[in-house]
Amino acid sequence: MTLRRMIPMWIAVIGGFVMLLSAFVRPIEGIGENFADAFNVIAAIAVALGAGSLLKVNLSKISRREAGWGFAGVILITFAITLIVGLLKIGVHPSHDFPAALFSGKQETADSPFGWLYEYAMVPLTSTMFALLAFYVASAAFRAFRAKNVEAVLLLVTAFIVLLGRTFAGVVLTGWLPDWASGLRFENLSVYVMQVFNTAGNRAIIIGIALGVAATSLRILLGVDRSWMGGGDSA
Amino acid sequence: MVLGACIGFAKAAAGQVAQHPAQPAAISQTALQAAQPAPTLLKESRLPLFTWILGIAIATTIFVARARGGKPPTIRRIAALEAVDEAVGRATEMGRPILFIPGIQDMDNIQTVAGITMLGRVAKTAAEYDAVIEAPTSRSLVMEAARDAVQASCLAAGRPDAFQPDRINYITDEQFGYAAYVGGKMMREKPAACFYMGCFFAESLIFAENGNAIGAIQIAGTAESSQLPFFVAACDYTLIGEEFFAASAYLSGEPDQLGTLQAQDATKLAILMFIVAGTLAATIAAVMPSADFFAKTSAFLQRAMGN
Amino acid sequence: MNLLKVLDAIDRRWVFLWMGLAVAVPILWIGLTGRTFPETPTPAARAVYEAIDSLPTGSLVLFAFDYDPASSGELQPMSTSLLRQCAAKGHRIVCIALWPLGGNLAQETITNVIREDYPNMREGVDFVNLGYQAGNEGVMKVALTDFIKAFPVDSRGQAASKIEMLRGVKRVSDFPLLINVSAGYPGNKEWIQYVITSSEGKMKMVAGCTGVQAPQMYPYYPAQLAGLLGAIKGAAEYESLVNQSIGGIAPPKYLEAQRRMAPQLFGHLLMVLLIIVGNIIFFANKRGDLR
Amino acid sequence: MNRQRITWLVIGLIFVAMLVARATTGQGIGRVYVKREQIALAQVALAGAAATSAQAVQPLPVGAGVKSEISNSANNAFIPADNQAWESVPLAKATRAWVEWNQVPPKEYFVAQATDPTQTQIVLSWPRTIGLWLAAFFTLAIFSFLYADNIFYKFAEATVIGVSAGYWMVIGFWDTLIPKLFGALTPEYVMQLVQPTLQPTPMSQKISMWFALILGVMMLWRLAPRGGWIAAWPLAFIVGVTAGLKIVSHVESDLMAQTVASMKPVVQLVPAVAGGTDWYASIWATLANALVLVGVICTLVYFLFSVQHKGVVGATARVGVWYLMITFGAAFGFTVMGRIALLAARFEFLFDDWLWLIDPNHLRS
Repeated sequence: MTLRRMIPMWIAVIGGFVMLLSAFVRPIEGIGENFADAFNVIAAIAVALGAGSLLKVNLSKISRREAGWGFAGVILITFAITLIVGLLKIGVHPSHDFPAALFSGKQETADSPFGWLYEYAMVPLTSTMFALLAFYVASAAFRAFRAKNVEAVLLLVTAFIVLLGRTFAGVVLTGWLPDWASGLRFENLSVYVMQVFNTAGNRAIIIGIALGVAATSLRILLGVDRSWMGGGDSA
Repeated sequence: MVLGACIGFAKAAAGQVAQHPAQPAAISQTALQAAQPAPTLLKESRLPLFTWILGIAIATTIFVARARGGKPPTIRRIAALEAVDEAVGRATEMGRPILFIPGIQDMDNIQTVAGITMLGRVAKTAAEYDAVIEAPTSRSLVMEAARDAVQASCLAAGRPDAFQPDRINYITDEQFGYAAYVGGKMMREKPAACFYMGCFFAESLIFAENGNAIGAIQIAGTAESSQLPFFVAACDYTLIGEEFFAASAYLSGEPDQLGTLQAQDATKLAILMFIVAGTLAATIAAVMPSADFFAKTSAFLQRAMGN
Repeated sequence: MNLLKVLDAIDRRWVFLWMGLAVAVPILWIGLTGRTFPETPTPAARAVYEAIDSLPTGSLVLFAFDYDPASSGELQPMSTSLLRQCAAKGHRIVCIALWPLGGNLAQETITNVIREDYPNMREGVDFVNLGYQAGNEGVMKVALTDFIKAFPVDSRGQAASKIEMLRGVKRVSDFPLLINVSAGYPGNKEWIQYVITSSEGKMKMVAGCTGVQAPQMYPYYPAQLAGLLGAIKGAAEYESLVNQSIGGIAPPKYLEAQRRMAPQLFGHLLMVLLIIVGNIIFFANKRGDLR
Repeated sequence: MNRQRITWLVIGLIFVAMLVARATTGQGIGRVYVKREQIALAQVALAGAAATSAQAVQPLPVGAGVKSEISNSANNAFIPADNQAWESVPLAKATRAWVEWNQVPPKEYFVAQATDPTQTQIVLSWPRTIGLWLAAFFTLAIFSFLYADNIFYKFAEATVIGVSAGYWMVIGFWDTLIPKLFGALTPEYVMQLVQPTLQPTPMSQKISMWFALILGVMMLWRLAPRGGWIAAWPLAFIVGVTAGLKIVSHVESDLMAQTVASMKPVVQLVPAVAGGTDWYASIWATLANALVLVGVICTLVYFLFSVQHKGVVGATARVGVWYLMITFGAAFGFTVMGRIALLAARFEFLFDDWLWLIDPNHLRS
């Protein structure tokens, strides 16, 4: 294995073991916390790489007059504007407590250009994108929830109960049931499903995931798997 | 070299084990010691946790060593992973790209790491089949890691020329900005195969439904259980939770990686035993308050689980 | 069978259209008539109310706004009612956020509830917004040992160490109650993992979460979670509880969740219908009727 | 002219017609009003010990609509809200003044106009009104993707990518780099320009920030013509450390905690209200516990990898899969709820804020 691949591997192994120990050894307790900040800073610095890629890809689209190069232009313009008004806090008043400090105001202040972009471009666009899911769940349910086999039946019957149990419809449909059979009312059924089957299923999933994470971490920490830093030649 | 490291670690671990073997009794002793507060070098209160992690580590090392010693385990078939070649092959035939989404979280999320590992594997196959792989990312660091992984895979496949960095590009950190891009891209470029491997949130269904609408083969894998239903409903194959973490080891087919899966199972069995024993003890103790022994046992087991 | 044939081959865009109508029409209807459906609170929602109500008046409550406008449609009604109950009960509220935009949402909620309906609560004494801190679980870990270090300044840029109501606060576990409304990571799960688990029962937690997360949160209730509001339904139940307890005619801003239940009802009915029809088609296909 | 074009045209025309109709009836349609707020602050000497980092500044009333609330910052000395008061204060420096425009519900404007048609305190905000209409356009543009990919969606998509990419970089700069990195390395500048109340950073923090800076620069080395391989180091560090941290948190709070949660007595006796035991409830509770236990075990068995799922294992795993399916079904049902709520919120925006068709929050009446 070349030195160029060995050094990163050992950096990962050592870094990982130090963090692992920091959970048990008092003197180095704090370093886990510091890492969170450190990571955010590294990520914040690394956005330069992201910006670089964004510019490169879209500029080349424009220069090559690829299909939809006009939209690449829109990306670049909106990106540049947002970046400039945001980084320079254009039109942002200083905070009322420290008017002396030039940049003490919050960049999202409503009457600043950045705030305007956030409120009238970003919020509607992202939350509408999110809202599209209501349509997609409908078509997914219509297409995929068919009683092909036991598994599918369980899936759709549960969805059914929860869907009805979580609205007024459930109350209307099964509200007439006498108290001794109140357990069969949709709203109660859906609660049972959540507290029994869903709890069991999720518990197992959670435990399984924890094991998976542990194994994945150990594969990295013991240097068994190095494909995360480039596929192929483990071992 | 790494084997050396592992065995070395195993020796060290073995030394440790001599001090506190991973039996409930011993754990409870240590847990008892934890009861007396004294500012010491080590956090005794966390000894159960330490013992468990140590246990998993030892199991891993042992099974890895065994696998290397020529006893590779037999792993049950995982349909989603056997479909990878099929999907890549299909993309090659149709001359359409493969879309790989490594989730929307950053490199400080272990799922993203697992996703990048899978990207490496898929990219290797793609390079061998001479298929084009595209991986838009929503984080700058993920983009860099993905490029490294794919480049290395292309090298490993003997096709260094197949590596096209600009096909692995950064879009935006914003979840739904990214979703909007990927959705549109799918509709326009109609990839033949879509892989969703990593940490996903609400955007999962936007991807899966659009992928379904363009008739792509879709293979998903995530540990976000909130998104599993949608992948299960809308994708052809889904890796559920732990399966997702096992995937790259499975695909690698390397004995020592498969060994780690065996270690996972060993731990799982231990957990199962704890659950069964713990429940039995607790139940008997609850039914027969006089049965002091069972009350003690259940207390033991609970403390061994750090409670 | 013709109808089935049509439905079998139907373009998904028709399904989209139906869903759009199923949600849009009730909104208009409710908007014009102002009626809402009655709510019967489930134990989980009642537990949230009890947890806040059972605290002695004037207790310190930590309120984490871990979501952003994208999911405020579902979560904002919870935050509004939660803040309202705390204010009505006379608790002292400390707002924080681990999501970049959570800080703004906290500020909006404070303006909307405290400034408008509880004007004599003083900022820094009865409530404070410590705003957003980057660092996800990292911040929680810091808060475990030193809360002020985790949230050094409030939204007005003032040193938390100088804020009167935070005098007694060393670490996060000094708050008897944590309220967390969250749309994902970091959120309920992380607060439980890093803070509640290690507070050794000193600290109670009630949570509000989106419908997506609710299923994973149930395993934590009632052990680690004292109460749980799942999705808009949970919000509506809790909202009605708070409105009842405060009495009088609730102003429209405190009926948001209950208003949103009408589109829910019709949306859900449509889904149920779609599933039924889908299966009729499936079986018809199996019997070969559609061939 | 193909079918799709016609469809678009028809939809568009109907829509515009309805819009015009709406705009010309009743209160009209989507406008945003703002209230003028004159901010005037005078800088004064600080009261003793409070005089730490910040120069305190007092709100000062000058003329109409002045913000007269005194900020309760510990750094600020109070002076009576009286016009010339600040001049008499020793060491008083120049005032800083600016105008803020804050959004108000339309009804406030209607009232203000009714009382005094010449008032200029509350006015129509063109930027925000245009913004509102833009927001509405974007909302519809995204929805149009449901019908088919089209130019409006493409435009909206490009905008959201550009704006959000910029947005998160700005947030990263002001909320992470400035307070964390520069706050630790060059506190004096940060205090002077951004945050006068910046807390001194401990040594450990300073070190880790230097460390982060170095790793960050290594990352950026990718952009350099040569030696880009060095970027593998920070990545390796991040991956390794993540592995080290996650293994602890997951084993402790998921693996162990959830296992303990499963080690509860199956038999549960529910005390009756009247005293004694409520057998009916007890049986149900016990049954529920048993079902949970069985579910956890079977599902865990499903996750076994090194055993073929045949015979007993196979059957158990099958039951596990059933539990998984029920879990997923429940999750699906819950999610639908959330998604519909979000869609409802968007429609409310269109009907309420933009079209002024409904007024649930009584903002206009």
